[in-house]
Amino acid sequence: MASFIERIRGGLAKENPVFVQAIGLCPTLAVTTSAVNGLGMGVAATAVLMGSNVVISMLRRFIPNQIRIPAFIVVIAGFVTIIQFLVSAYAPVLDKSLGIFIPLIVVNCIILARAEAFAFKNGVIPSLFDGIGMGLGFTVALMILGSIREIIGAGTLFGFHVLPGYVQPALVMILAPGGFLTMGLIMGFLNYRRDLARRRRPGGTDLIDADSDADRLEKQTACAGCQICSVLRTEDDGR
Amino acid sequence: MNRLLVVSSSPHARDELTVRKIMGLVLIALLPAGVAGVYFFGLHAFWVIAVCVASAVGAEALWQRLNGRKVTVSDLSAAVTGLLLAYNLPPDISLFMAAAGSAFAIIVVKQLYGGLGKNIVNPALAARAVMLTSWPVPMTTWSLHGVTGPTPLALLKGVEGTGSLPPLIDLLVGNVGGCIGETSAALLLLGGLFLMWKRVITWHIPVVYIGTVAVLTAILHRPSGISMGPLYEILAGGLFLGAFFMATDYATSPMDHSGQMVFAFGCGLITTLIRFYGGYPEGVSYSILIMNLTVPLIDRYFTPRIFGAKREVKS
Amino acid sequence: MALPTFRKGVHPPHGKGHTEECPVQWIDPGSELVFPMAQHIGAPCKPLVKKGDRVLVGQKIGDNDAYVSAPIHSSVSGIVKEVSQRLVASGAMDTCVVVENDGQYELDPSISPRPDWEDLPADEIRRIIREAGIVGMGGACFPTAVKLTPPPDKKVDHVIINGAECEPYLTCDDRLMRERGDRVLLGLQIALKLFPQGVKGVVALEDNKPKAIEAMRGYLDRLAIQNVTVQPVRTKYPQGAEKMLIYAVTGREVPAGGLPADVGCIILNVRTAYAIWDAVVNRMPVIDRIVTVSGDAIKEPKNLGVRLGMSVRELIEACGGFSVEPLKVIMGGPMMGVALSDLNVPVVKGTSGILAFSEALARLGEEENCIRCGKCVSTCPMGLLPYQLNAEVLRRNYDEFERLGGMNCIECGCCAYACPARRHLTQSCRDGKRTILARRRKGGA
Amino acid sequence: MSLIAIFLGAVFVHNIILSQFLGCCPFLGVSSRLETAKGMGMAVIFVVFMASLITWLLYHFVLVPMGLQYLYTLSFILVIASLVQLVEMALKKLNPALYKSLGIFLPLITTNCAVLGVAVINMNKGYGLISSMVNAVGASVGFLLALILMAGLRERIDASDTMPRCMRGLPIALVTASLMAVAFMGFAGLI
Amino acid sequence: MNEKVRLGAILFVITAVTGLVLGGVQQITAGPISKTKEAQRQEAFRRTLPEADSFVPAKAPSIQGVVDVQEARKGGSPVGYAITVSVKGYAGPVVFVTGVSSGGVVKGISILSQSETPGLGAKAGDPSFAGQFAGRKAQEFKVVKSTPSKDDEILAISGATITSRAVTEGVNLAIKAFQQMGGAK
Amino acid sequence: MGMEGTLFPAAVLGGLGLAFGLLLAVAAEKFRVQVDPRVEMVRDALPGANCGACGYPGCDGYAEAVVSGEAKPNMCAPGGASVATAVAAIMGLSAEDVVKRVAFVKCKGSPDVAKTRYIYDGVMDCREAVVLPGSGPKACVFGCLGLGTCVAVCPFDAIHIENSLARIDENRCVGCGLCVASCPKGVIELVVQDKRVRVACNSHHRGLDVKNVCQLGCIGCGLCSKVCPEGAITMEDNLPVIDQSKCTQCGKCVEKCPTKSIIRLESSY
Ligand SMILES: Cc1cc2nc3c(=O)[nH]c(=O)nc-3n(C[C@H](O)[C@H](O)[C@H](O)COP(=O)(O)O)c2cc1C
Ligand SMILES: Cc1cc2nc3c(=O)[nH]c(=O)nc-3n(C[C@H](O)[C@H](O)[C@H](O)COP(=O)(O)O)c2cc1C
Ligand SMILES: Cc1cc2nc3c(=O)[nH]c(=O)nc-3n(C[C@H](O)[C@H](O)[C@H](O)COP(=O)(O)O)c2cc1C
Ligand SMILES: Cc1cc2nc3c(=O)[nH]c(=O)nc-3n(C[C@H](O)[C@H](O)[C@H](O)CO)c2cc1C
Ligand code: SF4
Ligand code: SF4
Ligand code: SF4
Ligand code: SF4
Ligand code: FES
Repeated sequence: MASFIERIRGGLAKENPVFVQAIGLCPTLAVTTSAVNGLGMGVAATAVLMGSNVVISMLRRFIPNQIRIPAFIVVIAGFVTIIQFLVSAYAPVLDKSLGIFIPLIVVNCIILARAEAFAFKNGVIPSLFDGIGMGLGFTVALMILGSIREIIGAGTLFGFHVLPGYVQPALVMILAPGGFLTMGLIMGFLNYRRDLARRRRPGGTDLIDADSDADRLEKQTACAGCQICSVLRTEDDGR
Repeated sequence: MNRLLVVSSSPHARDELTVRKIMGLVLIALLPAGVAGVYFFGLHAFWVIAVCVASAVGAEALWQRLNGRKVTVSDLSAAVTGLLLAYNLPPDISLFMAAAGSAFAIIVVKQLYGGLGKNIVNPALAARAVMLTSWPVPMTTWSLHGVTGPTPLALLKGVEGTGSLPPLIDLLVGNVGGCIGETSAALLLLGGLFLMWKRVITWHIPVVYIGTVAVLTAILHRPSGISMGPLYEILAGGLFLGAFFMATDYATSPMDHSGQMVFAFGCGLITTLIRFYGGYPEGVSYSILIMNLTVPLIDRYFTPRIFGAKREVKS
Repeated sequence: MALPTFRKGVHPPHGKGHTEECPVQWIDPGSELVFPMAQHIGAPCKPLVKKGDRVLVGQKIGDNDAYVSAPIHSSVSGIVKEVSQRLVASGAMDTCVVVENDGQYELDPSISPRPDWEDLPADEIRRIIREAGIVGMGGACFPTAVKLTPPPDKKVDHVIINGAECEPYLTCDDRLMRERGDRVLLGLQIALKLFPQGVKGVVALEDNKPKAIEAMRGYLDRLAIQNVTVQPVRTKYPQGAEKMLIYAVTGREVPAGGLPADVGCIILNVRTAYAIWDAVVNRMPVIDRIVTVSGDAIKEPKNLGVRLGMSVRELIEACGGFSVEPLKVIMGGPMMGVALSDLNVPVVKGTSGILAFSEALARLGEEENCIRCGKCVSTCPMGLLPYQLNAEVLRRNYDEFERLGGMNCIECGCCAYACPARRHLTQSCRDGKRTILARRRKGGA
Repeated sequence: MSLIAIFLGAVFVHNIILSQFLGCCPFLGVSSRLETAKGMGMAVIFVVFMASLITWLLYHFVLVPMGLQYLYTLSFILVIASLVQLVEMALKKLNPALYKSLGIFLPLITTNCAVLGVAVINMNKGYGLISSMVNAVGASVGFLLALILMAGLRERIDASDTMPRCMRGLPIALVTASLMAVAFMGFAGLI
Repeated sequence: MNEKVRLGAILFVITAVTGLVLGGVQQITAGPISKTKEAQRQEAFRRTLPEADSFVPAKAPSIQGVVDVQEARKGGSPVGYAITVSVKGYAGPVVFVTGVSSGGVVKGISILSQSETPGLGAKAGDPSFAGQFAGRKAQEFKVVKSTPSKDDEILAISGATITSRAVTEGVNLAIKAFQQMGGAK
Repeated sequence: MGMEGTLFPAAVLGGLGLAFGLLLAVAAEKFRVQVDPRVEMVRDALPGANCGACGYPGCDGYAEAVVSGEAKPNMCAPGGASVATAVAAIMGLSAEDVVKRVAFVKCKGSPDVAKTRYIYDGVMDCREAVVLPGSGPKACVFGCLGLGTCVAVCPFDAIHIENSLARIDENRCVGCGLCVASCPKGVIELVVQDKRVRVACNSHHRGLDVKNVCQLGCIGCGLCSKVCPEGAITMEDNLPVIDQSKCTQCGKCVEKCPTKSIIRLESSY
């Protein structure tokens, strides 16, 4: 059990897909105009992630290496379509506000990345927890972004007024620039905390852990996380 | 002689202009237009100016202190940013918004990039655009002598039917609705000429910018609204403030004169397009902001010819 | 009427008022004279004398067989005290011959007027110039004999005398033209003889020296010289840089990386021309020169005629010493000169001035962020992007420095002068050029 | 709406990145150098065009006649992934020079929202074939524009030696994207 | 058999199974989805004409912008029309329903879809703006920016005059359609 | 509907899947380009710091070089022994022993013991300062200027300026040598970390000239070479050179040196 909790903790903090790995940025930025939207998107993505992780880990012996990527995509897209059905049947409001970004869950690197990096190599139960962990991490990040943007941009949180009436909310926060800005500032802040923690640590201990700017930049290049690209590139070299 | 001599690389002489002197001269050049603004729009305008400058300087000092950097507010660049932001705000804006905008300009647009000269877009204009997006109503409510009314450009555009166009002379002295520091074309021109005389700016950007707008407004026609001809178009709105003081901002304009002219042409083109066909009555801020984004590319392709070298395409 | 000039450049306050009306005053050296064996571009000389030898005025004490080199001559008579490492203006220790002055100033027997000088063949003139140790006295110290031997495929049609003296404070060339302009012109005549018929001589000087212009025109008339003109040019720094001056005078651009001879020009400093005259007519090698001693920390600024090898301290003392404690002492002009860390360094062939500045003038100010004002770009006479060269060098991106044309920098200092953020632009260009040259040398070897 | 309006609207007014948030990952990941940005932008134009064309045909000639519109997500992504991979393999073999400059970006594009996004937008808006193609080219040219501007800016930003350490890299790139988006709001209402 | 066919077959199985599943889910959810959609539509109609109990499609006059007309009935007899129009707003089309009673009174408007700026144009559906139409005589409405003084004046949403104008324009279209279909009885 | 509603999509999708699966399989066959998969594996084993310590353009470059046999598996300094072993395993080689080497600054001439010739006014960067007369303000032309050019290049934050001298934090230094290449004075050297007895002066000047400018400078007296029982020290150009393969760390030279130019580094250094 401990390792399952570990997986969930990892998704929430150390390997947080949004703030640490910085992947799946489009939905992250586009739908977080309010906390509810963030939550909705997060839940939708989590559902897909759990489903695809489970199915892929079940099928991992059946799917040959060479066609695993198309197979993953089909499975994921299947789940996405199901979610689309469910949302439009039972949550029409969410359907409206998430709009095009529900089908786009398909290309969310997080999901493909987990399929490739985890589900394809692990059993069903760990994969499920991995999905939950990563999904939770994604959801929490989206909710944080959504909350910040909603509070400053609309003066509300989950629709309730939280700012005193005389403070005019800054609309820009729930528009496109606000998305980029909030994300950038949060990442900057997290880096600042890391740097601070590192400076407090007396002397570097481990070599690689003396993690340099170069190292960090390497990690934070938006697409470095999922490795799908390199997987696809070497597809035909297998065997 | 017993103390050690100072040794440095040549040259051992420096021009008298320092960053601080330059910024001081800009402040001086801006002063008359501000006085006119306060005269026409009332005391609140003065408070807006004061709050913006104080907030900009305070934000810069605070940020630098918190980050353990050298506090460089004495170079006056933060004051210039604050002042220019104030000049771009409606006279009745709330002081809280003014202060927030000013702090945004300094911290997000300037200091996050490393401070003076490192910012990629004009801090005052970026802050104004963000404020316009955030608080569209207060940012587009104009008053003159305590009476709310449309700006000349809004009238030209025909988005607000009422009111008659003010005469040219009012555009020159500044007795029209608009942002605090943008209305008095004559005093802005004076300030601009002063800066040219003092070698702070060169003619390239203002002349090409204003010239482009003049030519385009002469050729093109407003699809709706009133066409008053180029002279009226260049005097109305914030073109003079933008052309002399904001498009010329060192940090966000190209380095070489050739690039500056391309930049200014782009500003003029976009300004006219926005004014005539776009969603806003005024296009100066956005056109400068948009062209700011192209500065690194312009700097790359428009460089002086190296003495004795044949002109070749650098890449 | 607009005088010819070049593009860009700066207008530093010229400060020439201190000394421009001071006639050259010749002073005698003290007991010890130091002759560095490297006073020119090219191979350093090897000492020809050893400790204890007696030397005479004008006697060759150092030479080298290399093509690009120039011999060194003693400027006094006396005993060689030692041949050792001494501090020189560049701040390094260098091989020097130290001569104990006996105060006799006994001339070397080889030195006597040459009556037949007008009939010398060109090659003989070149040999004389080399033997006299003549190097460019405008500061670059390039051996003049080499310069006057352009490759045969270059058709020289202009010999330009550089009297621009665009450096602030310096007036030594101004004084030389006013007082001895005739000899400068005769030196030019000799140089012109080295080239085919029809080559034009031009004396170019900035219009802030009206008296020198007048004087030179007067000498022209008096000597009835036809093929030489006096060409005033606009006062602007660095008007005296050879590429800029050639452009102003002929409208031609020396190609990047090329030499003046590529556009048919040879350019000589006034004092170089004078030295040619002296060597050819009087068999006198380079042993003395005029040095402007000026600056706000000098009690009585003067133009001094001095024997080479004297120490900077002696020159300053001859001007009454310091009026206030100097913060900086410069050998050369304020724009291109070398700041000294010690006053006990010898005057050499390229020393045009000694300037001492007090706190008020010498503080450069603290370096700040580049504010991208573009002043460096709009003043660099070479059309470079100094702000970017500076940034690339500071990031150790020397390849980019080279790609941006940094090697064309003439180190004139216009950019750093104009920079309101007080960035040390010229210094980093120097670093860039030096590093790339070192790299090329390594690559070539 | 005229085709020109669709095109200009897609490039400036509804810029795919700066106002629609599609394709953010490559926008931030491949914009640190101008040269790579150009290559990426070109590759995106090509792929978006091809993908829009094929998905349009698929939708209107297969899915609609069979009443299977709801399968669009699955079939679009399948088509796009295969297409990209096919193109990449072919390019690698047939034109290695072009592959070197464009090909390395192709796989990155598969998981790029912009490609699928444009196809879905074309479908949602009910564009005809020509309009879809114009919109596709406009959107991807808009992508190229934003990417090139961003790359230019980032080269300059990366050279800043006084920037707070914690902002280096992605954080400042996001702030820059934000300021770009603010500036692009000036185009609002033009079309 | 060779490798290729095997791979193809496996992919075939995966996709086919997915298709099967999706088909199944679609079957199950198709009902609820269309019900939800219809319910939303009906809800919108009802909001604009609260007294009606059913809506039946009617033939719409061909006016640019009018997309759908429903006849509202109460107990079988017509009580008005719910007219759906689509107009160009600030950031895209605004689609909404206007309810006009047979007596020629605007009963209300309800937004179906819009992509206006949140906090600005998106307020068009709020009672503060939309509510202004309810209960007024069907006539040509005009947008003003200061407190309306005449019956045909509608106060613009502050900061969103364009949206206000567009919606008002749409109401005017609906009224035009209403009049072409016979007008007030 | 019923049956049809579920079979139809299955057939269509299955058809699509089959079509593309076959297409890709055929294409993969047809367009195959052979790439050594080991490059990818080596690349994965590397730390990915892209520091360039190996002398190749980033980790990718090094991976390719290793696979092509051009580079040895033990050249990645940040990765240390573990990475070297991993890379060697992929390549089917045995990793040679990786001795940890670290940078060392051969100068102790802080301002209180070494003379300054003038006040420097310019870019605070050693490489820039050496273009000035006398190669910088320090009277000893061989000594560390302390303006921190090396600090800026070290990707591992292992150098700091203390008391106007560069000082290496051996815990962080991975021996990449970037600082060595960056120092215009050539005062940094890579040494084997375990060898604690080191020469801490870089001046090749004669004893008298050294004495004039620095109290702690090596005067080239040669006592160390005489006292060394192993004969590990030779004098070259006025400086002792320790042959570390002979040196037993006995420290006799350290005791004898009159100017404390040979030191034994405490492990806490
Ligand atoms: C290898 C070399 C060869 C040169 N050859 C010539 C030459 O043939 N003719 C000439 O006029 N100058 C020659 N120069 C000198 C330069 O053009 C230039 O005059 C010298 O560097 C001093 O220029 P400055 O005083 O403008 O700095 C040569 C320089 C070098 C380094
Ligand atoms: C920036 C700069 C300024 C110069 N200014 C002068 C000057 O004012 N007078 C002068 O004689 N030489 C000046 N020179 C040197 C000339 O370029 C050139 O070397 C000299 O005139 C050639 O004559 P010479 O070899 O006889 O010295 C300057 C060089 C540079 C790079
Ligand atoms: C971010 C932003 C969003 C806007 N959204 C709308 C909108 O949805 N509807 C609209 O009519 N105007 C919109 N505008 C335009 C202006 O708010 C406004 O129309 C214009 O300045 C004149 O408004 P007024 O006539 O109410 O003063 C928007 C402006 C900005 C900056
Ligand atoms: C001619 C001139 C124009 C300036 N214009 C602006 C401006 O438009 N906006 C601004 O924030 N700062 C302006 N400044 C101040 C300063 O350059 C600004 O704070 C920098 O952009 C910050 O890096 C100006 C300065 C000068 C010298
Ligand atoms: S870059 Fe070089 S040539 Fe240009 S102004 Fe500076 S010092 Fe002069
Ligand atoms: S002159 Fe100085 S501040 Fe201006 S652009 Fe050049 S380096 Fe920057
Ligand atoms: S070791 Fe070298 S680079 Fe480092 S501070 Fe000393 S002199 Fe400068
Ligand atoms: S101190 Fe030198 S050798 Fe050690 S890690 Fe830093 S740069 Fe590399
Ligand atoms: S999530 Fe949109 S491109 Fe990555």
